[in-house]
Amino acid sequence: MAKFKGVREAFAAALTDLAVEGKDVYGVFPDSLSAMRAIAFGEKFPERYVECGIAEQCAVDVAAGMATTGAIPFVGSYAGFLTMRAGEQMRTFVGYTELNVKFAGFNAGCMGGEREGVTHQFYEDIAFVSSLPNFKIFTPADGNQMYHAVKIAADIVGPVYLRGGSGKEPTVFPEDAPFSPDGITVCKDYGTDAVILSCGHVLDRVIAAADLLKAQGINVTAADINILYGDNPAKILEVMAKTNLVVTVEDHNINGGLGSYISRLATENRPVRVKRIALEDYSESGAAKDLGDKEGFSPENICAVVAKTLGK
Amino acid sequence: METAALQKVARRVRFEAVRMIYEGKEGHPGPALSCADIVATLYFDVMNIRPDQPDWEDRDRFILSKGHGCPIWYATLNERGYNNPKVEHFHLRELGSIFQGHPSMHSGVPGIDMTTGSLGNGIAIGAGMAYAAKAHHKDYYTYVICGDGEMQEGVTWEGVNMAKGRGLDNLVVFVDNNGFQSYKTIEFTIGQNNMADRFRAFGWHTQEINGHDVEQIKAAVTIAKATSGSPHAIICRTVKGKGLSYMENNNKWHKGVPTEEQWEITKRELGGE
Amino acid sequence: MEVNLKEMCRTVREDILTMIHAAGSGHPGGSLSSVEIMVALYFGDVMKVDAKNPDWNDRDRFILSKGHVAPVLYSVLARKGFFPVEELGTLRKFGSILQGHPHKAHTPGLECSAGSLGQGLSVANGIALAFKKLGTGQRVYCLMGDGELQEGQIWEAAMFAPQQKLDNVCAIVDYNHVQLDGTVEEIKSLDNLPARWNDFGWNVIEVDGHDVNALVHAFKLAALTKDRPSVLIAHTVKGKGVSFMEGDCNWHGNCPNAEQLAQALAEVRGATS
Amino acid sequence: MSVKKIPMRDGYGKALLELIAANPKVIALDADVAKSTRSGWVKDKFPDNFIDMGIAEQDLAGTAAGLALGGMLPFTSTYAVFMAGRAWDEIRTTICYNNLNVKIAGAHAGISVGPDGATHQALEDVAIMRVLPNMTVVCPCDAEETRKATLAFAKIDGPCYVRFGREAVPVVTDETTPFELGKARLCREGSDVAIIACGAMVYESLEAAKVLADENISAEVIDLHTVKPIDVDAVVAAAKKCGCVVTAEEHQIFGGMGSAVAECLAKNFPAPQEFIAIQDTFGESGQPQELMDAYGLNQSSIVAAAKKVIARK
Repeated sequence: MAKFKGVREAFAAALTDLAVEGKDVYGVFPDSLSAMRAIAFGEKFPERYVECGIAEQCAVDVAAGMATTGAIPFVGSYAGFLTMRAGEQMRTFVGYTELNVKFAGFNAGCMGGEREGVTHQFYEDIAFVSSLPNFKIFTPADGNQMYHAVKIAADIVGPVYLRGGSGKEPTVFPEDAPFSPDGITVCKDYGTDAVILSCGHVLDRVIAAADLLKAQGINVTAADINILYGDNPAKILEVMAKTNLVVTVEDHNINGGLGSYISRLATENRPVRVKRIALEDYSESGAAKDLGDKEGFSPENICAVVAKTLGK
Repeated sequence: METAALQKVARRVRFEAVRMIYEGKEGHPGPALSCADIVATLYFDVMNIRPDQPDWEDRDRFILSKGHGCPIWYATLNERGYNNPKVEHFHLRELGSIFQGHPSMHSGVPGIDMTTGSLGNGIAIGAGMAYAAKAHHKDYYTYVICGDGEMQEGVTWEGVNMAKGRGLDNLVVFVDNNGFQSYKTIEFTIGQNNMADRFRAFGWHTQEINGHDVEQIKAAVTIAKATSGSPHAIICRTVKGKGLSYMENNNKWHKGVPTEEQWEITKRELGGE
Repeated sequence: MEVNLKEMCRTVREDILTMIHAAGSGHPGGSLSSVEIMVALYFGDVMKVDAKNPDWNDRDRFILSKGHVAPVLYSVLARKGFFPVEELGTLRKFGSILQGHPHKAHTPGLECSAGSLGQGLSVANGIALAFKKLGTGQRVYCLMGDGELQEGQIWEAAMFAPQQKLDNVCAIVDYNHVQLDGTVEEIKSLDNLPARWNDFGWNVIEVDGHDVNALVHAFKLAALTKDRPSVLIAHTVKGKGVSFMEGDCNWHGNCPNAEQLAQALAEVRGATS
Repeated sequence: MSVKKIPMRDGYGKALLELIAANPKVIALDADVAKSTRSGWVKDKFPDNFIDMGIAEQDLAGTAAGLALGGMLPFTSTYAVFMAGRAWDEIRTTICYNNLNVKIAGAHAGISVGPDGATHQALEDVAIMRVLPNMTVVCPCDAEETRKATLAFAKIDGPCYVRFGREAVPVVTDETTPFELGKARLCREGSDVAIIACGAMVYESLEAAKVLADENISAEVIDLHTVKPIDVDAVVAAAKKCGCVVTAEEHQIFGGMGSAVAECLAKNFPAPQEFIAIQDTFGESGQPQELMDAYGLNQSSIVAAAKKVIARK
């Protein structure tokens, strides 16, 4: 297994390992090879490196065309340039056609794009992809999870969207922890005063919040949601069934992401209060930690929201 | 196939295309008729295909980028033997019919290599197929028919750039240059109608022909196949609604259904042998 | 106030290097290649702007399409007096008026946010069209990178401006031949670039993008051209002025360390061109 | 009994003519489908206030942004599937991030587009637009409400999106019906179940309420035309009063009006909810009403959902 650190290198490492294993995978890049940390992949497998230039719609179309021949193309770029610039191509030529194309969208969230500023931070992607039938959405929390997610994506026949941040996110999962097929991994199980659900690279903050709350005598369950809008949310519902307060934390717009998904699961199955911590406006340039704290993802703020909502 | 026989096929698929629109009561006859000779020549002379084995992996690929012209594609596939038994009534655009308003590769029509309908994407998708052919060491060709209106979509030029950059000489693109788009003429909309200059400027091997002359279509493909190193554009001067006196160069037939009276004219002008 | 243009170019280069070093990240290569273009526009008596009144209604407009070269724009705006030069030290920091990619609401003198490539020319066309409709004589300038010409939207916009006879648009291509992943020729060739623009209906002016006086002259020529938009194809060198950055794609988005900064500043200050 | 039917897009075209007659800075842009969106009416009557951008949706959005920056008031229109799908990056980064005064109309939205098939049926556009800060999203119920929404857009500063279908749909409002952006409209009072609808589903919901009344079930019907910003007070009040909610929309189940209501309920007043929407699948060709029936977007499915959700109380 190739060595890696963070979600981007994990993506490139998994892609390289898949090619080494003899899978007919390709990396389709709209001038994003180095941003995807995939230069070594391109050098090792030049014929599997498909350069499309700064032309995201073209890249998605090219991947669709390749997939009709049995190839397994991975389109790697920034989350928004794929979902926003080439959204219609993802919808009509990959979703509707049910073609076997995989997408890896990075710089997701304000912490994913950090100092680049809003044009390179993407917090709308899940809202869009979740509205596309036939797509699966994977939101690995760290590099180790991303590596497994890419390998699993390659084995699934059909479109998969993988969401990743900057590559500098903290590692939370052990190397060999599987990418949960249930869409949920309980990380802390202190009690059922509240359930805090996390999506992607805010997981370390959610876990820290659970510990802080425990010290205050509030016992919560903290879990990572790694598959959104999956076929079988039974395990997620099981965890939600134990509590009267669910808090969601995600580096995505407050509309259309994890919080929206969980709200719908709640009203459709067992109505329970859902408090969403997410972005309500465009963010700005800055270091990831500062931005995360400002946008309400600090363990202290998560903690305060839970305590306040519980009236404690 | 002999020229006379090809012309006969083109006439028959024209009639069938208009018939399915007449029976289905909706569709785009003008854009279908302008590319009839190209589609017929590709399926009956040029392409290496097996109608009884539509998924044969070494087949030449075809994309109708101007998906709204699909009645001509449906009629040609039917005529070529892709549907077994042959389809009598297409039920175009009706609920439950395999013949969708814009072609779908999953609706059940044998021989549809790619879903289309959203304009501008055919060249980039064709480039993907052509790239995969090279990567898999296959020698099939990918043929694309584009409308001239969809040259206004930026993604067209992204695909043009990509195919040139990767040297995809196994990609052949026909531009059905009938001079009209949905609303008005190409010149009205963007001022110029110089498709060939643009493809040349982007580095493509470019030819200009009469898109209703099957001999010229055949010859252009032969020349394209003999030229390596860059993708091929064949700019076809065509007439929107070609073959029906009441439709030719009348853009009201971009979308429309013949009246009973016009259907009688259609039968006279295109029916029979 | 008479400004020594070459002196100003040196100052702007120093600003770019210093602020990217202080920020810890940024895009020096493309910023350095655009220095003379930006200095000619803002200090060469080309654009009508009022630094004391950034929202002056009658000002000419500048749209930065290649948003990642914000440092060169920030430096020129600061030196022109739109905001204090000291602000340059806050680039990309939390709470700064100088976002990593420019945003209209944050920075005085900025007309539009940028950073998602390929969109600027459409915006410039829209502003120019509004000026035509409102009967004002203002001009609109738009700086693009060569790499972003791979975005299809650029070619959509390139078709629109000639159709609308937008002679108040002047586009500039910073033709430095290098993009993020390598040279433009490797990624997707742009050969025949002047012919491509010409075939889309533009008045094409080729110019040495590091000769600030030639640039000023070219902008004046463009302003005299009636009934069609102009594009300056400015031949430049990525990373211009710093020997170890010139022509190297690794300096597209990389930050010089202290030692590299010292050497770069010495080279820039020593330049006599 | 025959119901009067008018396509919503007629309301859009009418409003544009009214706006331009009053303000010459209003300008309509279209991407080669002006006849369909009714912006063609502007072309016929006020040719100087109309621009055909050709088949180039991204350029359409970018040019509109520039026109707004230059002091005009642009109203852009094309098919919703191309507007939202192909020009999303431009709408997000150039229009919404700059909070530019660009108005956007997505025509041919929903599955009732009919025979053109799935490539032309926009079922995701509300999700796409709702997630953008600064954006107002309206899904009117008939031609008159479309007209009023379009007129209302001209009165607020900032990006707005209105979606409408292709077919002639029943008229449920008239010139005197009140309309305010961001304020849900109570169409029928009830106490057993609240049916919150938008677009053409408002009419279906009203019909469903009549059927339910025959079975002694009292249904409240709310026209939630403004999906964003959502009228929290109205949604919560209805849920409190009735104890359960059915949402009905001609859009994918994920991300649309139903999701917005779910977010609102889960946050403020958790209550059982059933979703009438497209169930995470693409459409197909067919006649509009056939498709609405086949995909469960009609009064009988609303009736069934109402009974189901009442049982969950």
